[in-house]
Amino acid sequence: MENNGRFGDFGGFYVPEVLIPALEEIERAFYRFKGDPKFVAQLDELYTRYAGRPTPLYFAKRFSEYVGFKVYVKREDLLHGGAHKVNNTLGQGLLAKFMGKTKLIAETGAGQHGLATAMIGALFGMQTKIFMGTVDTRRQSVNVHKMKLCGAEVIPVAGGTGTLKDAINEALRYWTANVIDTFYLFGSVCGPHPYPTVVKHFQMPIGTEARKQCIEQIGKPPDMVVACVGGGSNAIGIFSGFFDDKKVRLIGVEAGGEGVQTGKHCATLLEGKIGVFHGSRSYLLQSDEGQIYETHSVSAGLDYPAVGPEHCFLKDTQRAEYVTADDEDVLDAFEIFTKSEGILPALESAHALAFLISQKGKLPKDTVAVINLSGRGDKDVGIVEEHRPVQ
Amino acid sequence: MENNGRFGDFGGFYVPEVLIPALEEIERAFYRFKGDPKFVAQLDELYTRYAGRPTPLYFAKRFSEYVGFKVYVKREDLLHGGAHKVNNTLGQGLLAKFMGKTKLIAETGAGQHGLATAMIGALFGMQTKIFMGTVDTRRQSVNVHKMKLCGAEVIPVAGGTGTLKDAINEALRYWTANVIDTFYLFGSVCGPHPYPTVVKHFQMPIGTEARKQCIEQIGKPPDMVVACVGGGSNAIGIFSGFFDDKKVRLIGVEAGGEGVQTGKHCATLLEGKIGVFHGSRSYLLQSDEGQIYETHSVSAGLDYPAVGPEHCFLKDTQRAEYVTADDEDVLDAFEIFTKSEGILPALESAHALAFLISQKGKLPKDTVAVINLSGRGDKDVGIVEEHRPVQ
Amino acid sequence: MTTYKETFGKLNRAALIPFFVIGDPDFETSLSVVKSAIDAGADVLELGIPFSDPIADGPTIQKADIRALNAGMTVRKALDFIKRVTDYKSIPIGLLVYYNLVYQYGTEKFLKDFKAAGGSSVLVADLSIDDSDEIAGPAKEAGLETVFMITPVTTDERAERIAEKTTGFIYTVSLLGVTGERASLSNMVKPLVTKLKTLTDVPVCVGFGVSSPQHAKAIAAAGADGVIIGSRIVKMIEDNLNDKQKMQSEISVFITQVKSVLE
Amino acid sequence: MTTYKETFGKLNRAALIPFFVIGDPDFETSLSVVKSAIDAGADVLELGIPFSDPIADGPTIQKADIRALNAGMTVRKALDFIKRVTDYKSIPIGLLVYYNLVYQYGTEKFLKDFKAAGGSSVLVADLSIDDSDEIAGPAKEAGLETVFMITPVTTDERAERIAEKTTGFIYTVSLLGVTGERASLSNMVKPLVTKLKTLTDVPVCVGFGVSSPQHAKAIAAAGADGVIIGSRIVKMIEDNLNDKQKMQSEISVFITQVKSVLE
Ligand SMILES: Cc1ncc(COP(=O)(O)O)c(C=O)c1O
Ligand SMILES: Cc1ncc(COP(=O)(O)O)c(C=O)c1O
Repeated sequence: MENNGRFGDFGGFYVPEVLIPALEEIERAFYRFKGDPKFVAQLDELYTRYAGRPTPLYFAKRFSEYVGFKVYVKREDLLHGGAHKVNNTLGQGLLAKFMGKTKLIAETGAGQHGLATAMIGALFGMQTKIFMGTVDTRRQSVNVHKMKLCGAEVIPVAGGTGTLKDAINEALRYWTANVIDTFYLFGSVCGPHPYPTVVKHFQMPIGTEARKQCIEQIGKPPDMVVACVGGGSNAIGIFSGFFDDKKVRLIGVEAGGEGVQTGKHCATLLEGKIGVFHGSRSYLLQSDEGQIYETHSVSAGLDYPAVGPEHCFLKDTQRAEYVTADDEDVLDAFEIFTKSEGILPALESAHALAFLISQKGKLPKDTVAVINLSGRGDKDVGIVEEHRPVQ
Repeated sequence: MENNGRFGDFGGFYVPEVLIPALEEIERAFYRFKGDPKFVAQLDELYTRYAGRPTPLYFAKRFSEYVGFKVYVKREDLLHGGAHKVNNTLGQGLLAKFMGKTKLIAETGAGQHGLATAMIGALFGMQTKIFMGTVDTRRQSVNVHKMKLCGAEVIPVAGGTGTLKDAINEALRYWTANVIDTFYLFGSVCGPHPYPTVVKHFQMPIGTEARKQCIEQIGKPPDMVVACVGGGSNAIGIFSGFFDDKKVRLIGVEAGGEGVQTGKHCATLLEGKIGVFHGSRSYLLQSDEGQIYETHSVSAGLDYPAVGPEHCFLKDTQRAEYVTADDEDVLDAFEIFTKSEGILPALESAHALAFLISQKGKLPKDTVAVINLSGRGDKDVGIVEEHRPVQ
Repeated sequence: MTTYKETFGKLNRAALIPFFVIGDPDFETSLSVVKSAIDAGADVLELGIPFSDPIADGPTIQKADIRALNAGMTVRKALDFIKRVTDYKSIPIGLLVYYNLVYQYGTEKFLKDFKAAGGSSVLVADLSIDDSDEIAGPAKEAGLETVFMITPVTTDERAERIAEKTTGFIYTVSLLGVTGERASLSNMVKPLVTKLKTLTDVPVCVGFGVSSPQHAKAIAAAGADGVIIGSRIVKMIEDNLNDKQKMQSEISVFITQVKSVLE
Repeated sequence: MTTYKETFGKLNRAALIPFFVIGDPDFETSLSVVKSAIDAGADVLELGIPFSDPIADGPTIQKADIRALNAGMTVRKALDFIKRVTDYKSIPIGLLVYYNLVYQYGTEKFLKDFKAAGGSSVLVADLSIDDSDEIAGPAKEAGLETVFMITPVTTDERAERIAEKTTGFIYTVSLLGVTGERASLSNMVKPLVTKLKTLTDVPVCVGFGVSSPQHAKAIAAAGADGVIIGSRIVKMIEDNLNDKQKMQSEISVFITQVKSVLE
């Protein structure tokens, strides 16, 4: 590898030898093409015309009144597919195309990344396989159907807990056997190098745009930037725009699930221990011996026992703060935000909103918070209904 | 009224006397505010930051290859709420606010206009009631739930056929009793004057943007502009941008349902007779005596026995052409487009795509068609699955 | 055939005007109900042709429309029905109809045929004064009177125009809303009627929500020339679909009661 | 305890190296199976500590991992298991382990304890040569040999570096993919082994997909110093969970058969 893929001591590429050449090839292509004018122009056009970038920065007036300070919303929910995921799948998909790959694979939990991959698989005319745990294929059958409509093959993974981490395990296994013509389109800023760097790169427009919009609309950077953290890609995407604004607080919100004290959560950064998993050194939810835990969150997209290495680094260096929001507070936030703004947030993004609500009355009223609305909540209406039936 | 609301001999305001003052009030407010700098600025900001305008014009490369000519897609599917409906609900909602109204009502069929109204009802903090046939509340329960999450009250209408026209009947009845503080936010370019004019005005950005984008991206207007026609608002929206380009063919696609010969369709312009219904003179699907027919289409949003008066005028003056697409061809188009582009079209919009597919191989390959993708197909995945189960 | 002028002129009290949907619940039952209403003392009849989408009507009349349509009522049969009624007794018949039915039949022809059947006036529910030209000329041509509505939200300027176009009677809607029974009467009746009396010479009748002899009495006391009772009576049909004897007698008794408070 | 050098040095044929997941399906059964494999002629043992997410393994070994974990296997108990095996017979034991288990235990301590239990070499499935520093130094310190993998996609330059870091044997993966039985043997075996022989003096063993005595024979014929058989044997455990007698005898018979073709 040209680069060791480290963020401080985190990251790296802890993979079986057989995957090394594939990762090297991606790294090489990434460094070669990311500044290539043709690549940049094509990606830019796809971002604009296919995905709908730039996304607006929207001042949420009624929600601001509710929390007692100013909340600006970065509208990644308006992107094609309904979440920030497409930034990454377009980027990696185009990279795969420039590399001459003809086949894509990806893992998915809730189905968001799988769908975003299936969509660009159709767009680029590439054969696409999506690995998805059998528990998830059952509870997210609509996304399965959408992926199939896009022409992707959905491969149910029965092993292990039948959820996201098992889907990744199986995708890695498949890749091992098919490295030559297959590109593994990874879904977040986790996994082995170069993924945390590649995915970050393709999510950076969120932050670049948001900062520019702050200057245009508010005349200055905000006081804080808030994002939910699953693998951490939407958070890195928006944080990265403000790294140099030292005074801007960067706040990542993890899934507190049923409460961190219950053990049923995904507060990896806050409750995890450092370890090595899925190719990367990071905080992990694991047993004392290092067996990986099953996690829990009302939002499927945060349900992952590891976290991006750069977040671990930002945490340890205190450049970013990490907090949790519990399921019940997240459901409240979903309802409150929807009723105030007519915008259904993804339950993932509702974690970031829940943090803002927790600050109600605690911050000066001229505080400016930017929150990354990483996705729309259409996909979550059924889950919300289960927990909070409406008459 | 200041204006007779006529498009040739079509249109007008055929309503019970009691509604006249309310319509006059809306007409007056509309003419007063539509050019008001404060109104324009606020609406513009909402279009940009809340709804996500301008929407891109996207060159659908793989679909173009499939049909054999160039297809550009106006991406109204990327708008907040997933369809062009929000252009209109934002416009009328803001108008209601400028008029000092505190309550909104709206009819809905599939739930798209109801949801778009519920969303802006939340945004503006207005009490909102949505009238919806009981057949539709059952088959579109997810949209009912979303509207409720936005804080709207959904009023099931059991009378008549329990579908859109009955919802309109009931909304009109309710309005009759509550004209003083209530604004009726109508969903398409139908109904009594001034709605066809008001709704058109708020949908015109589609056409204005599309024309500008054509000039920027292609260097000239397209050869044809294609849109589906239910009530006709998305079609008028995009057509209006090209009225002055006399050489641009404007093609509206109606729902052929199970085939016009079966009687189960909503090909109002093609198969209807002129009559008066819901406040407007237009083509109508009706019995010889003038009783209004139940209609049929696989896409709920086109399922309406009347059509906007301006379309009737465009048809009779031959400025626009109208054709039909049958359910089966529409389902094919849905599948083909999704597989080629990774974009799920609303079944309504898939009618426009079906027309393009019907032209496969019949048009010179440098033909440029712009199609209005009025909405995204997420809402239709269940219906498609019913008709075309995927393994 | 009696004209409104004669009818209202002869009465030294408010006229009693029951409303029926033609053919509800079926042609023959409807006809006997109407006949017995005449026998019980109706001064004028307001009859509606059933329409698939009656937007000016509340649930009771809507259901009556559906019953009649399901039983096979058509516009042609409705004209026939009117003929049968006027054959039975010479009584003024005001028609309530939705415009599309008239339009499809052909406005001139429709009005001519209606006149021939013995009708007196026509009120098109979804035609405001602004479009009165579509009906007023042909009606006059056919020898029919015109009826238009005035509501509590009608401006004075419009009220004047409406009064001007009206040759039959003014249909005064005493409340905001569609047809249907109401527990109490709108307090708009008195001021509205008083105002209208200064604007026009034609009879001023009040309808919508009149549900009891007490309502009728109050309306008469407010100076109205006629009381139109719709949903309350139509409801008696709905409630007695299985017992036509009872349906007819309940309606007769109710009309007799109302009549007695008006006399 | 015997070292690889001694073991491979003594043999004039390819070594037979069966693989087991420690504690599959439970501690005691696993131990007797391993012992009978030794008795049947295993030259070297490859033992794996079960992990919740074994990404380098196919479904058969994955299931074995889950069986062992469900039966209560832990890292500590696994070291104990190794001690029990080496107490039974002095045989070289290569360990296959996922890095996180080592890391959580503490790499130095883990390697020391493994050595103390009688282990010979360590192969960390998800640690490539690029991160070999995390294991190679401590392993040497502990007196253990290192094993690294080489695959058909490993470049020559990397193969050289891998050979350099390897003190125990080179684990040659003859195909692209994870562990698991295969019907036919990869035709990469021969060229790979030939190339490796030019690069290194340490024994070259071949694994992944070896499923029959015929495979083993072909590998030996290709010049390999050892044949590693995993899934095929683990499957015999899976297939005979209800009959431990049969499980043990099937495995013994298979090992004996393979051994006979190698001799
Ligand atoms: C809307 C949304 N937000 C956030 C996430 C979490 O991923 P990340 O932390 O990589 O942004 C997901 C994952 O599915 C998602 O769908
Ligand atoms: C996506 C979409 N397109 C089109 C329509 C039809 O309406 P119109 O003809 O007014 O554009 C609807 C109505 O619900 C819709 O949801």
